Amino acid sequence: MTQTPTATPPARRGPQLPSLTTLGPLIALLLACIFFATQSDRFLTSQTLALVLKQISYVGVLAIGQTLVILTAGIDLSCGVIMALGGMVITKLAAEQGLPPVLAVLAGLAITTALGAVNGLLISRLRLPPFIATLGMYGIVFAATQIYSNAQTVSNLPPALNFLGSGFALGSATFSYGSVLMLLLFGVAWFFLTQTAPGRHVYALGNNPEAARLTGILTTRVLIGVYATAGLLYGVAALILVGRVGAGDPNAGQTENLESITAAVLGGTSLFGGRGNVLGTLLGAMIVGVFRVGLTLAGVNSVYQVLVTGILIILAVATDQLSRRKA
Amino acid sequence: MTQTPTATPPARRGPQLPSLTTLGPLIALLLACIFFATQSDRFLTSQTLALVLKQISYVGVLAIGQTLVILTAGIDLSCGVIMALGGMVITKLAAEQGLPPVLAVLAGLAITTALGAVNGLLISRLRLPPFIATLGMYGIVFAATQIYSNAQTVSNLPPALNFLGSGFALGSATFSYGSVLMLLLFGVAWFFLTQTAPGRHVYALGNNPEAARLTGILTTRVLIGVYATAGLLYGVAALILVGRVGAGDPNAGQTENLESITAAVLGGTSLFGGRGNVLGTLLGAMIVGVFRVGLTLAGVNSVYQVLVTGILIILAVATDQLSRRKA
Amino acid sequence: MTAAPHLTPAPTGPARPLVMEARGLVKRYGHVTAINGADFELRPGEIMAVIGDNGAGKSSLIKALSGAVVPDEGQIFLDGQPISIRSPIEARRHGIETVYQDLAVAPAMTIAENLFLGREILKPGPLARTFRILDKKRMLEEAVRYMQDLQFAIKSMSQPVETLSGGQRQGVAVARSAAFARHVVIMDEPTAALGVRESNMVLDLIRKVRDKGLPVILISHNMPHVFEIADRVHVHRMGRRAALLDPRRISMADTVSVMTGAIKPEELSADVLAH
Amino acid sequence: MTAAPHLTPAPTGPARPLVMEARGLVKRYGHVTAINGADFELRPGEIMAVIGDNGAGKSSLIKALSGAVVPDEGQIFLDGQPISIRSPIEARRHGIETVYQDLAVAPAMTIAENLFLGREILKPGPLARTFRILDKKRMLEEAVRYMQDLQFAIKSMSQPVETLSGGQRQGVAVARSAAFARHVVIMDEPTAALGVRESNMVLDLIRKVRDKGLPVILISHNMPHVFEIADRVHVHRMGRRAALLDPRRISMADTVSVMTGAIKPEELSADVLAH
Amino acid sequence: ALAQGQPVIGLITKTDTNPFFVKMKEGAQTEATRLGAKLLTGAGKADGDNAGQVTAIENMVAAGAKTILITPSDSKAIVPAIAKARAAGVMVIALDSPTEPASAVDGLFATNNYQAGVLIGQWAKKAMGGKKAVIATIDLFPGQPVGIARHNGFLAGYGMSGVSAGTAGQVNAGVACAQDSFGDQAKGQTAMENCLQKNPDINLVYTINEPAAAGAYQALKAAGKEKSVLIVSVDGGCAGVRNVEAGVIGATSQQYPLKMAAMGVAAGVNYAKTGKKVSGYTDTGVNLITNKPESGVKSQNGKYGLANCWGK
Ligand SMILES: Nc1ncnc2c1ncn2[C@@H]1O[C@H](COP(=O)(O)OP(=O)(O)OP(=O)(O)O)[C@@H](O)[C@H]1O
Ligand SMILES: Nc1ncnc2c1ncn2[C@@H]1O[C@H](COP(=O)(O)OP(=O)(O)OP(=O)(O)O)[C@@H](O)[C@H]1O
Ligand SMILES: [Mg+2]
Ligand SMILES: [Mg+2]
Repeated sequence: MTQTPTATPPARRGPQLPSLTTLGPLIALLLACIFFATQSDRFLTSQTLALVLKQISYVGVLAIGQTLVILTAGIDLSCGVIMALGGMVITKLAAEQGLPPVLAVLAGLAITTALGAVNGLLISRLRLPPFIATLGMYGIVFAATQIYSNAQTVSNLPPALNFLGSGFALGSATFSYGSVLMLLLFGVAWFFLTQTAPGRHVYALGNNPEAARLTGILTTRVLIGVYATAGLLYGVAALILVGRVGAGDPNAGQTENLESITAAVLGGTSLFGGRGNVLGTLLGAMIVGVFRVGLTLAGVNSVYQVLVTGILIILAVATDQLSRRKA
Repeated sequence: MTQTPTATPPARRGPQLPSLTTLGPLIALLLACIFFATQSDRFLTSQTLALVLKQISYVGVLAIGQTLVILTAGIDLSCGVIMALGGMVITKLAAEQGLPPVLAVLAGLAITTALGAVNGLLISRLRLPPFIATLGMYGIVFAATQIYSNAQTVSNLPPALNFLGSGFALGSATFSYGSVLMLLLFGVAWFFLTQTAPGRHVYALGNNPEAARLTGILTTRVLIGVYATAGLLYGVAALILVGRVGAGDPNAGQTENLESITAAVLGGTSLFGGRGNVLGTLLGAMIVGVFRVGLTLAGVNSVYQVLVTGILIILAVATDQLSRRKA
Repeated sequence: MTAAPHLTPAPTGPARPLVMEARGLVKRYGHVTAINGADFELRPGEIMAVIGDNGAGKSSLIKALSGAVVPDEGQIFLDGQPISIRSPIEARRHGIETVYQDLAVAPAMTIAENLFLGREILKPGPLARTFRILDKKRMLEEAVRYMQDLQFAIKSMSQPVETLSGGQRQGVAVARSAAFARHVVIMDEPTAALGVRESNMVLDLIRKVRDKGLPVILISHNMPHVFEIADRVHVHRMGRRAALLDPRRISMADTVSVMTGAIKPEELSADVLAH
Repeated sequence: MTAAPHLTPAPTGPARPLVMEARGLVKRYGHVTAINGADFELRPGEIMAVIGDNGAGKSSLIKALSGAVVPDEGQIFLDGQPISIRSPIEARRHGIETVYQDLAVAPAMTIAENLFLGREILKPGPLARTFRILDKKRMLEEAVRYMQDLQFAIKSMSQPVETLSGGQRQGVAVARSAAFARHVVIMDEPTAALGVRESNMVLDLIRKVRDKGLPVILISHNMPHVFEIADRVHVHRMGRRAALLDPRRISMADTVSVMTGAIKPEELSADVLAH
Repeated sequence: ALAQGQPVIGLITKTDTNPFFVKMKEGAQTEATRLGAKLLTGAGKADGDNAGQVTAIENMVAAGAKTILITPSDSKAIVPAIAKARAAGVMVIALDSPTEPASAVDGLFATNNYQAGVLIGQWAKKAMGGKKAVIATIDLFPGQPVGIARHNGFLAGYGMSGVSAGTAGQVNAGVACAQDSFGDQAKGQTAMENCLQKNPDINLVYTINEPAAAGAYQALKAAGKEKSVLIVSVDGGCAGVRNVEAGVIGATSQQYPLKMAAMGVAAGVNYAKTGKKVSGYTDTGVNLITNKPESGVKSQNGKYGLANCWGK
């Protein structure tokens, strides 16, 4: 009545358990490191690690905020310019108005937090698409920074503001306090997102906003909270940037929105919200940083660096996808 | 047994019929026009209309492709640089290699279409997130353009390539053929998306990819088709740009990805896919164009233009949202 | 019209105050009027079944009662007091818990997380309370308990809900509502996707909730279930209440006829009506 | 064990070739084995009911049969020929139409569009065919016809599906599969969200499909429906077929016992087994 | 991979895209090849990207560069990063534009952007004769120091009061229409179109660079005003000089990126060999290129311009 069954070759397709989301970026990062180690004998040193961490420190902190926002199915185009304004406020108040650095920093953080909260209000109360709200904010904050600073860089900062740019020696490498702060904030964000109730609400909101609303999560409050927290983080990023550069730069932050989104998405966070992991974002930021340092060490011309970075980004995520399909 | 019922005031919240999606942008556009008409008596003229159409012509065509992509729940960061490369190929072949303009144009369109198809392949076959695939492509194509052109502008084009930049007089205004082509393409795209089976498949794919797959839509083919078509449109945009500028510019297209996404989102297309309308995108592009011309006519200083544009974008979409809630 | 013999005195009498009442609710969506002047009442400790054709407006009605949707007109009373439930949070504050027909779960989150969404168990201690740190271990344990009560064979509570079968997913939503209600439980077709055994467990659960003294609103298309468990039956038709029936006195066939409009409510003899 | 008297000769005998057969299907998701060596068979013109507890693996089985999921192991035969159905498109090419439990509709698109998704009616003429221009008018008319056949009271076919009630949405998915099948119809709980009247219309529809000569696979938790309509009953348990029963010879209670594991299939008397 | 013992020199430009910087890189590469040095290149992502330049400095130090040539995007904000590099024993030379303070670097091979603006301003004043100028400025991008220096230089040269090299921010008093072009031809064209719509009487156009000038010309031509409006620009690229020859641009201030780069590389090789650093400011010069010389304004003709231009 029936034919002899012949086994079909095992095929692995269709939906899979979305486990180990940070494994893919990790593999990509390791592969990149191995590759660059073959290209330059200066690569596999603790200095390189210190350098990468230092260079990604402020974008990394921006990317924490960006990840929070993306997890709610949002996007923040204004992160970089909010950071720039924060930096200008801090440096102008401290270096030109002569305010004590602590007060200047508090004022800067207050402003960036407030701007983040405005984003949140526009998105939750007026129900603007996050792309539009933060794009509008980008223009407003960018112009405000130029007007407030009269397009002038502020230098001669009080030494306290340079603190995050300085660091401590560990072996032959100097790790900046700014990068330590970044790592610390990644830890805090990880704890918040995975171990606390409000953290899980962020995921729920991005995963199924209607379900979040129906289960009684105060979605408006969560959204405003997320954008305001992101704003606060942008302020901290400003502080790290100020310490790193040693000046208040009104032109900072114009491309950092794309960079922070890239870090999050490279790290496996979905732009549709509710799926992702802030430690993945750290890996994503490090991948970009490693590419940049590695390509310079390998002596690649700057235009070709852009080219190769493009190829490597695609390869990194393709590896990730393939490793998932195997898993 | 019961109290006298007192009527609650009518409240209008919760999900609404998503009707009339282009009405909101239209209202915003009209309000903007009225506003600028009060600011400058030179605003309400046919010249202004011709100017706006001319200025948005190539971004408008990019935005058609971008809208197709966004409807599939994708995003294309590489649209502008693909256009730039297309423009360089066309102008270099025609002006420097002396190829007949028609052949040069065909070569340019072939390349942009192929690059679009590569995007589609990366996204559908390798399952890369569109953000990553097109970001990688951005770097690759940007660098390729710089290398290919040696960062040099190509001028002294054969007159045929300037055709789309020329135009015809209608009253006191001169409408460029490039803007006519743009309007035509919007019409074609509208027809495709609303009146043909493949057009509806684009919506279905963005609206519920799993449902699209299960109902037997060839999702891979649709995706590759969409990205390739978008690439073709970027080639046409290159042609319009070349005609308009009268030169091949290797630095074109670096900010046009954001501009085209803005046009689509302002026009009511959802970044989550499956919802939107290409005519809304036209309105979205016009809103941005009207802001630019209007603010210049109103004599607003350039930094303040950035500021006011930010505010106006937020206001425009807020109006849209409020009008929907009323509807 | 056959009426079942009057076996027991009606458990609820007109003298007892109503837990929940709605009068003249209206909700329009564009041209569609989903609720068209609907009345509703619920007595303490009763199981009120709401039945009706597809599209009759049952889900819309209970969405209005649970704050998921704000009606355009009409008034809702809780324990005799007029209240306005303008959001699900307000409904929850009033102790109303709801299973929605489309389940309202977050697919990427685990079963345990979904069960406790919005009312997570926190670790003890002031520090943990301030930062609202989750007690994941206890949440997992409790989740296992709830789901075992319903006899669902689910391997792990830390599985994302999107990997569950349709019925298992519904089980999660049902367990959630029953666990947290303090005043009223509303269930919109809780057994639609459930197997025979699992359905029976849910019916048991509903009885247990009732026995705790909480009234239950049960929407169902399954007439045997309705007749097995309901104290009164609210028949919904074209956006409003068509009749309020006593399932101990009316036959299933007649009930279906009222529901589909084959029998006009006026034609019913008074003794099959509930009061 | 009570067996219903043998009323009519079995409509299908072992001599007739099988329309669809599956042997030793396996599908694993991480640690979970959703299909665990399942067999399946379907004879021409029969209604085969598939029943089982929640999470037994029924939906996974039919997903494997309809190309929605590619099994890790095992073989599928169509009309006696081994085939591999690696995608829903291939299943459709073989004339297999499926109603999925989670409906697979595009919520923002209209009812008419959803009904014809992937098989739109095109305008006549070579130009219209080349550009695949839709005949929207005809699609609307046909949609009205399909939905009226099922007696759904839906105002407008150009309403987006997301504005429909749960049952109405299910109606759309059912109408779609019945309209286009040429070989096999698979329905995963088609009446779960339906009202009494609408359920009966769907059962009628299934009979009509069978009468056209197409076999139907019906997954359902509703035992009365299963016993009303099925020719044979496939009991699924823990990822595999536990028994193949003849609903005319076995009682509903025994069937449920087999399904829940209270009775072992080996304990059944041979005459209640289907063959 | 880098060969042992070879002098490593880093060149950091503002962007990868501006032909000015692309030429500068070419000049450096030619000289480096000739002198047997290894050239590393880096750039900010966009004009004004200071953080990107800081990163590039760090990476080049890590890669073993002993000399870094940089065209600072932000004259002040880059200083602390340069100080760190110098502390690590690296000689840093600013190209094209100075740092603030100028002593932050070992040496400066530069042109004066403000002075470049002044030259075209002075020339334009003369060329307009007694006619009342209605000025449009097609600028770079808000807040860009180079843009501001050229713009303000032009106005000062034209004789606007209250503008000097020290003026902070862009002065727009006395300008009929100021629009940003990002130095891009298409955007320059859009900017000019809008200015013409605002004020059709515009008769003098300052442009930030020659691509913007080409765009402005395109817009003027479309309006039939290309003959009656005077365009001045800055850069002196070959395409720009040809436009001067063709009468599209009235005058342009020519700068010499190749020269700056070659001098920088030579200094770097010298430092590697002898350990001798450069010091002070070397002006690589600005020349006004025009075929319509005006008395009192020193200028060179198009032939000279073409002979010394960069690009092709
Ligand atoms: N958001 C909405 N927009 C437009 N129409 C809606 C919306 N929600 C519900 N409706 C309409 O209101 C009517 C009632 O829907 P409802 O979901 O309340 O029905 P129901 O009685 O629960 O049906 P079912 O038994 O199928 O679940 C339906 O005709 C539906 O199309
Ligand atoms: N994509 C998936 N990832 C992981 N596990 C899955 C996946 N799909 C199904 N499963 C598991 O496989 C088992 C069988 O699921 P299936 O949906 O086939 O059950 P079912 O018999 O249809 O149940 P129901 O009657 O509730 O619809 C379940 O335990 C489920 O958790
Ligand atoms: Mg319902
Ligand atoms: Mg199932």
